[in-house]
Amino acid sequence: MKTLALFVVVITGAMLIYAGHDLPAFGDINSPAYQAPMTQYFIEKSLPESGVPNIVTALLASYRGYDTLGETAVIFTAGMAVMLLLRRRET
Amino acid sequence: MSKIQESVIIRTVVRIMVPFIELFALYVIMHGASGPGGGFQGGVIFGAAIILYAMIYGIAEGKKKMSDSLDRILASAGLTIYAATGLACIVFGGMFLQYNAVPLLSDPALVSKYLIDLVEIGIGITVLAVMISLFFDVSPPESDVEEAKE
Amino acid sequence: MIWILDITMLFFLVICAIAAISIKDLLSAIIILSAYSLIMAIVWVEMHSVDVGFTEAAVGAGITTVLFIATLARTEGRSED
Amino acid sequence: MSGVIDIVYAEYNYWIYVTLMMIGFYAMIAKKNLIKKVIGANIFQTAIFLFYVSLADITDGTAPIIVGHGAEHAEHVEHAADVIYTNPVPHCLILTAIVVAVSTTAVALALIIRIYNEYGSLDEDVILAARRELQPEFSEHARQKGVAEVSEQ
Repeated sequence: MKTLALFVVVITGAMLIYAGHDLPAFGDINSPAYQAPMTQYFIEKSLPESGVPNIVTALLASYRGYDTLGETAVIFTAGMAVMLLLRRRET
Repeated sequence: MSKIQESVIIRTVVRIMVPFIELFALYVIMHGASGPGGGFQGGVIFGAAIILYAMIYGIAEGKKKMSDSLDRILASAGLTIYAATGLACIVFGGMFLQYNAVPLLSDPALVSKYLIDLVEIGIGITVLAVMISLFFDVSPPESDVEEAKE
Repeated sequence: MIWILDITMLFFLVICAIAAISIKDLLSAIIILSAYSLIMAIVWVEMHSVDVGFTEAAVGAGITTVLFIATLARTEGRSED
Repeated sequence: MSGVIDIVYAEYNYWIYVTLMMIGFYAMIAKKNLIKKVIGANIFQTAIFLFYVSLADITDGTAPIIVGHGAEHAEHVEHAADVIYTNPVPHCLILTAIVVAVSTTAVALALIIRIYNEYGSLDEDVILAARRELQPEFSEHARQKGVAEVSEQ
């Protein structure tokens, strides 16, 4: 079992490192993710549109508001799930 | 009661530290718009303060600070604040969570800023309540610990 | 990005990860996981990702460790592998 | 020689993330203890976060907080146009993912506590053996027999 696991892990890791050659270099300013129009739009327009200097907060609470609402619901659900699993009945 | 819980130094330091950690958590939540920070971090730090208190003074003392019913109310209240902020934008004629549609101030960006702060407070309340309830649920019940010692 | 600091911290990360999964005492493994989270937070702040580093320092090194140790108090502390 | 150093400089972060991810993956597959598996899952998640944050980093960039906002920082405003900000989008994704990660960890630990209360062990083999004894239809033989019956029909 351990040998098999090691084999699987090494093969997967080698494939991922091979695929890493196609990624943009670390710290490259010309990487496609940075030069994408949406990224440049967020950096330029988030302060005038949302009035918040921290771009990450503006993204989190304003542009991706639906996502954050769902995430808060995920935390709430996790709390409820642990409560259902572990809390003893108050009799 | 374990040895570390009987130490006078630890008990005193924890009692002095807890209000300051809570104050720092509120600062982190309110400062999230203009610097690093935000609802999640602030909520987790606030929760950690009460968890620290409950670890040293016992779960029963901790539950006096944050009872189960208060915990449940806070966890739902935070989510309700968030959703109500989104619905208020619909009431004023915008889309869900379209902050700048609310015509409260002259500058739409300023309205957006204050509503983002409100949303962060909602996230913070939910996160702190859920983190505290997670700790209270996962930690061993005090009666079991006493039995195991005897 | 200060790349000497970066490489040192990444090296510590790998050591911490290997130690965390190979040690037999579960309490030690959890404390090493907490150190791993804290080093990861340093790496992220040094990569200019202040919000993520802050969150990891609060969540990964704080709450997750407390939850793990509370679980350990209700179960057993030794592992066979 | 300088070509090799360039490649190492450009990619060492990806190598480290693959190494960490595979350490976590190995722990999830090969370790028998359930808490060790959760620790492996945590390492796996953090490695993926490291990958995203490395993609976002820009050399000579600064944290994505707008410089020169507000009147008290007026002396910085003239330089504000020259500042390069790192990519904020992956940071936002990872901020969401970290909090979801702690939620999944908490639920996994709650399930582990219930399993320990039921079977008295954290070892995967012991739990599976106890389960086979409790429910004979769960055993390998019965399952294969069921498959054979289905294939005959």
